[in-house]
Amino acid sequence: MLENYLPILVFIIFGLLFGMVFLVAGFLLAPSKPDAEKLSPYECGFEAFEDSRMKFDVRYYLVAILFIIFDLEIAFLFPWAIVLDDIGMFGILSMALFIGLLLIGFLYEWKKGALEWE
Amino acid sequence: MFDGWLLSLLIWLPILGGVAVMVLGDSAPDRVRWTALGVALVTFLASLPLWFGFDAGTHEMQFVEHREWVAALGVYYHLGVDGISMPLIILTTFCTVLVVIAGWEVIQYKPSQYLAAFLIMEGIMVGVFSALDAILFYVFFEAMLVPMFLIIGIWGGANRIYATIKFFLYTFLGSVLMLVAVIYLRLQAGSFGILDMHGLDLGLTAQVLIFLAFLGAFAVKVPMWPVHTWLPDAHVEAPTGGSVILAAIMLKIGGYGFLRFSLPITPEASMTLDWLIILMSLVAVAYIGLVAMVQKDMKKLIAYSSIAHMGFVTLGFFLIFQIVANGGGEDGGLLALQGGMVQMISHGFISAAMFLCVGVLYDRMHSRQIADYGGVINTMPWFGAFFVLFAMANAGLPGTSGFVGEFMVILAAFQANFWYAFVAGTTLILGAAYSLWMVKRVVFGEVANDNVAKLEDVNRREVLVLGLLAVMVLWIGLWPAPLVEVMEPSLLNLLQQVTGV
Amino acid sequence: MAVFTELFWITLKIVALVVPLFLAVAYLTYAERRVIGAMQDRRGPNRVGYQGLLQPFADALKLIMKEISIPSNANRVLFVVAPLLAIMPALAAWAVIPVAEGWVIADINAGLLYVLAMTSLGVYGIIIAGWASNSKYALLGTLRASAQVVSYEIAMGFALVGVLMAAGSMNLGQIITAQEGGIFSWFWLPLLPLFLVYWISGVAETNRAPFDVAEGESEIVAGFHVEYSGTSFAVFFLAEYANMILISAIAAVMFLGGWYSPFHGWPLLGPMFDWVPGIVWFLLKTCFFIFCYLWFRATFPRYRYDQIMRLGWKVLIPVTVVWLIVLTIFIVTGFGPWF
Amino acid sequence: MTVDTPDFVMPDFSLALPEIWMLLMACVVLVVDLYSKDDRRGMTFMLTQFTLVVAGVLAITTHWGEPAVTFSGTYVSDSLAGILKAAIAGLGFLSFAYCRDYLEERGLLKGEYFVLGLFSLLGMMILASAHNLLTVYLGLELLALTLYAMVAFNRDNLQATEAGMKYFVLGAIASGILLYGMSLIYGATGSLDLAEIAAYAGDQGANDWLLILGMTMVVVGVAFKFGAVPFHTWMPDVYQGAPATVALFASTAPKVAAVALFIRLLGEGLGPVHDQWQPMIIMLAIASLVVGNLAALAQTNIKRMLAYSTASHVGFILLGFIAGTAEGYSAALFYAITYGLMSAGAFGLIILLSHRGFEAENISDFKGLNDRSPVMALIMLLLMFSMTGIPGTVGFYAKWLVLKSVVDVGLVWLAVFAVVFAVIGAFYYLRVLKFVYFDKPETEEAPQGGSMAMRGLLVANGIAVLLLGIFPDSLISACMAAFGVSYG
Amino acid sequence: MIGLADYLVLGALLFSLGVAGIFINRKNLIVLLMCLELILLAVNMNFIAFSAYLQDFAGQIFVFFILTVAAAEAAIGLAIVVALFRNRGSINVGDLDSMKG
Repeated sequence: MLENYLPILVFIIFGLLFGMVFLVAGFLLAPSKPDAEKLSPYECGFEAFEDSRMKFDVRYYLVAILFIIFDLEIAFLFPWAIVLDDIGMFGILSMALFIGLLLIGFLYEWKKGALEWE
Repeated sequence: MFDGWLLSLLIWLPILGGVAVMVLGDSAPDRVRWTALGVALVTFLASLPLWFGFDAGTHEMQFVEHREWVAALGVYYHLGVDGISMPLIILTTFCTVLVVIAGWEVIQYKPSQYLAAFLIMEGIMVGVFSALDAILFYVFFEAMLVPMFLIIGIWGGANRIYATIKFFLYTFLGSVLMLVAVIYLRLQAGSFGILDMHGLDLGLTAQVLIFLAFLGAFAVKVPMWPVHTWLPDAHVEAPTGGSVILAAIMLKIGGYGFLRFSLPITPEASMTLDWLIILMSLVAVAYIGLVAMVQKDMKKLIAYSSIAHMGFVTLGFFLIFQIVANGGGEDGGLLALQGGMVQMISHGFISAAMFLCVGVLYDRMHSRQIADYGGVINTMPWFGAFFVLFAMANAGLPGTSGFVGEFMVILAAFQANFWYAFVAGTTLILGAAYSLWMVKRVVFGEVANDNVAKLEDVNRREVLVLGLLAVMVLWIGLWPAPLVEVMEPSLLNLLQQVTGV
Repeated sequence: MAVFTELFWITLKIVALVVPLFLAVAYLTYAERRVIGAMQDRRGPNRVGYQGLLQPFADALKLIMKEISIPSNANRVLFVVAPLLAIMPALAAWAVIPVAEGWVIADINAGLLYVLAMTSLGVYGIIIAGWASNSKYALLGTLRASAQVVSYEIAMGFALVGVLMAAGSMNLGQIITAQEGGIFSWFWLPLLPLFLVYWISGVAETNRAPFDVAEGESEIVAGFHVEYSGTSFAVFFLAEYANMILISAIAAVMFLGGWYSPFHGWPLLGPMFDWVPGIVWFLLKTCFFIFCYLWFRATFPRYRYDQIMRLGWKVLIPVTVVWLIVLTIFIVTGFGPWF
Repeated sequence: MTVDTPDFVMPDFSLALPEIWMLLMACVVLVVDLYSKDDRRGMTFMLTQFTLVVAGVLAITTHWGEPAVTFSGTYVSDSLAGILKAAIAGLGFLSFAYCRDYLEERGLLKGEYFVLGLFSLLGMMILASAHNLLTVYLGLELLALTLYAMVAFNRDNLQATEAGMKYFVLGAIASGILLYGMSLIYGATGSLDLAEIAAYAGDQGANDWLLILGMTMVVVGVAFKFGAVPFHTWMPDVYQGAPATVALFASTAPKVAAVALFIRLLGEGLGPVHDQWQPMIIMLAIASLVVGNLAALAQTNIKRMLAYSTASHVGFILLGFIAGTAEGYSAALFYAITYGLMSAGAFGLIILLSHRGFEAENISDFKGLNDRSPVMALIMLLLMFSMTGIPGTVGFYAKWLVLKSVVDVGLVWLAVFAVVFAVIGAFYYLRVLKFVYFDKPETEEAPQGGSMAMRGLLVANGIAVLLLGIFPDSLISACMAAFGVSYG
Repeated sequence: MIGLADYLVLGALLFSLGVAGIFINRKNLIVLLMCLELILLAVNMNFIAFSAYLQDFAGQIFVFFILTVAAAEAAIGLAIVVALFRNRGSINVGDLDSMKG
């Protein structure tokens, strides 16, 4: 059972290796003549005005948080969906409750404008 | 006929009366005062049946009341009095009336709360004396702190906050240890009934520990040397009424506790440790007497004299073992116990009277320093007469109540050990010295200053209060027999229980 | 020894999968330009080799020879690691995709979960790239991209749950066999709303037009990889196109019956196409989706960012949830031929 | 791994009626609030209170009686759960009742406050009925997570958010430790079911080091949740920083929930290894008594003082657990409930004295309260004396019951130690009263009124403390009956 | 082969790492949150290892719930961090000092 996962491991390593080979090739083959102007961050030709790690809109956080929550709800749906045939009415009712709660939360977000971007 | 409700009435009438007074508020002070006086008087009158309806032929509890209270824990609302507690209850109701009158015009700041505190206090103290369930006793015993804390703290003198917190913490610390002991005793006795705890078969170690726990509670209350230091502070700072209640009744609760708890519950430990109590009592009598001599503040002086006098009480209570051991038998032991009891009652009257006298002066001059006075007799002849009388009683002049108790205890002490009697006897000299010296400096001599010259003599209200007390002092001094007889069966029973004679 | 043998075979399989994949990626870039060119009535690249067929190689060569600049303020380690994190999942996810019956490198039960995990990992590459570059445009692009990707990930996840409910397995092979039959047996029909949601999400997930605000060159130049050049840029580029192919392939597996012929099991047409190998069908279906990618890019104007987010949260997610409920009812009542 | 076909039996939902009701109503409140206008928040408030009243009634009617287990053994319905939940609902009701004016003045009166509170209370209820490590954990986290949010509810306030952060971090560590302990217990016993864990513990007892290690970590986690010293550090900051109403909330019902946590986890699950955790609890109790009381002495901020005083009260509650007897548990339960009542009153007074732009923070803000409002002063007096443990107030019985349970198992020295520190503790309560009664007000300001409802509530609270102090029988009986103890 | 003990050691290491991280880290609240997650992951590791060892599903179910709660926890933690940042302008652990006593 676990052996089935070996190819995956190999594939992941392969993926990383491939990327590395490509990068290394770039470093080796390409010319490298850095200078200060070239290495300065891109700023439409201006000098950079301020530190680029600026504050950004809190809504990005919000999306991240919402994502965490929703993604985990989906994680609950996965096993449930697979054994749907075995768990009968109880299982379906449980999930109905679960989704119901989720929807209430969703409704809340919606009404509170957490999903607005303008 | 009074069984089953009279004691409850005596407890709850003043408490509810106090609440009522508090609710009345300060908008109409006179209405408040009259209400309070009414409540106090009714309570006092209601307490008289205790005296007249009392069966002096038995040591059994009378006026018993026994109800379920905290059934889940086996705590009962169990009240009753015997010859030991009954006089103390009367003393309480009597003194409360005096206190209410004494504070009549003096207290202008929030009189409703002041009077309410005293009335509630009265109910609680009656509860302490009549409780026959250890937890009920403890509840009243501790609850007493609350009104007193406020009385000293709100209406006290300049240093009142220090005094009241000290007072509270001392007594609180003493009593919580008792609570642990009570809980332990419950395990042994199977009930919280005080009478059920009497004569339990406990090991000596357990007895000693319990004894010490009780000692913590009662010694602080009495107060015994060396845990007495809160008392002068509290007295000095307390308003007159507070001092009166403190000296006249609260101190007695300590003595009462020894009789109700320490001696009967832990007789062997009491016997083993009687030297300790006797020692502490004698130190109180002699050393504190000396301390009293050098006081410049009248209240402090009286406070120290109270400690010395209370030393007699504890001395009398704990002499019994040695008297019995020396073959003094029933009579000797009884004498000691009776002496202590009479001393308690008498001290109740005398100290109340002394504090009231100081209060009378303080209300006029706002000073308690002996040095500020002199020649008061010239401007306040009636007051001077009262003051001298009470000072005499304080010194133990024959014919006053002060003499009876002290004499009985000294007499009993001879049967135990000559030296005890000798040391105790010094009080006759010391007491006379500090009491009379103070009187001399305050009352007699030339008019010391202009303030004294402007003094007005006691008014009718004050005469009433002091006069009543004078009557009591003289009555007990001249004819103590009724009081002694009332106590006898209970004390005898106690003596037999404790020493087995 | 047995282990090495096994490893050898696995590697062989991987190479056998990856080499065509890279070719596909290479020619996808070519196809993109040609197709869009055709749609816009122009020719597209046609100089290098016959009809420009060698163009992809020329591009690759050029990229390799370009200098890799690492901005002075950048976090060097993360800057270099980011492209690796982008390409790795885009490749590794292929481990569980059955290109034809039994043709799968790792036949695991949690296949779908694995695919989801890998596609989720891709966003790390974006985030780290944007952060490590220490450049405003990169950071902005990163934020937009990651917020967009995670938003659509939810809708996509819900859509896939629907597939799971219908198939009753997370093994991709079994999901396909659950769709055995002709074009009307496939899940796209009963799960039509989910299918559409999945596909839209898939486009958004790969930051492709019309959801390509993350690199919207008119606003933020090139988004998260603005500071990348040379091969480091090429790796991102590769990852993006590999992801497109991956999403298309998954769509084929989930909704279009994988290797099954559209006429499978039909009385007359079915046997006629029996000779066609499964992989052909699979590739055809995948190509269809890839073509859609290009088609969209040529057709739709770019969405505004708020429109994108609104679409994801306020349209797609509710639609999927509603359809999941409907689906439950279908399953409970045994509706139609599918359940 | 063998795959048992799980047995999907329909559980007996009727046993979980209080939780179902709470969940339903929390959602209803959320939605109703969502669609109501700003000036209609009163409706949310009333709905919340209605929910709690019904929940309290449901708790008693549903749970009182023979124990029953449902939801595959994860949920238990017994008398203990009944009284715990009733207390939780009651204290929740009280905390919400106090909060309305305060929140409204500060523009914090939002539906979320009530929803979070309801969910928090729901978590506590789940905890009270937990019969499985999983249920314990879920209840605990539902309670804790919502509470973090409530502490930081005033999100424009630096102190509130900072308090929320501290609470969050320390609480999360505590959960982590608790959870780690649970994992070890699971590994040792092979089960998450508390009854099975108890059976195993009774069988193997102290021999299984894995179990004991797990137990130790569980104790640490529980101590954190209680706020027992040395895991109390979050409390002063939370009490000070959080809005007063939240501090009120956090100091009432969650303490009862912590008792539930302790009894379910250590009492029922690990009861058989009682002799192993007893010494730890003794140490925690002693530390709490010492540090709580001594640190409270030094405070000038009344909220911080109450926080340290809470730590000392927690010490007393822990004393009740030390005995490990049903009586001890009932004593701890009684203590926690009555403490909630007292604490609610104390914070209620703080809330009453505060007004917009002014928080009654320092103890000296209470100067001359007796001159300003004798009734409120009297209530303060009752509350402080109740916390001290003076008879006539309910605090006395709380302390007494706890001490009794300790003495009953022969730990007289511990009882003596505890009372000595109770006396030290009396000092700072007296200090408050000193300001209230003995000092003159600093300003001639008119008494800070508060609405009639607020004042009435405080009076009721004070009277409750007094009445329960005089007639404690019913509550004590209820607490004891929850454990099936009767006196005699 | 990898045995139960190895998983437990790994779990313990992760756990210690998380706890140590919390106490050593004085700079960044986000790092603190990550340490908290690490603790929970350590617990998960334990549960999974035991679950496999005991051939009992309950542990894995528990892990599922832990994951969920961890997400909720992270959400609330982040929300508080954001609120704190808006008030304080810093997410430095050392700056959490507005209350003393």
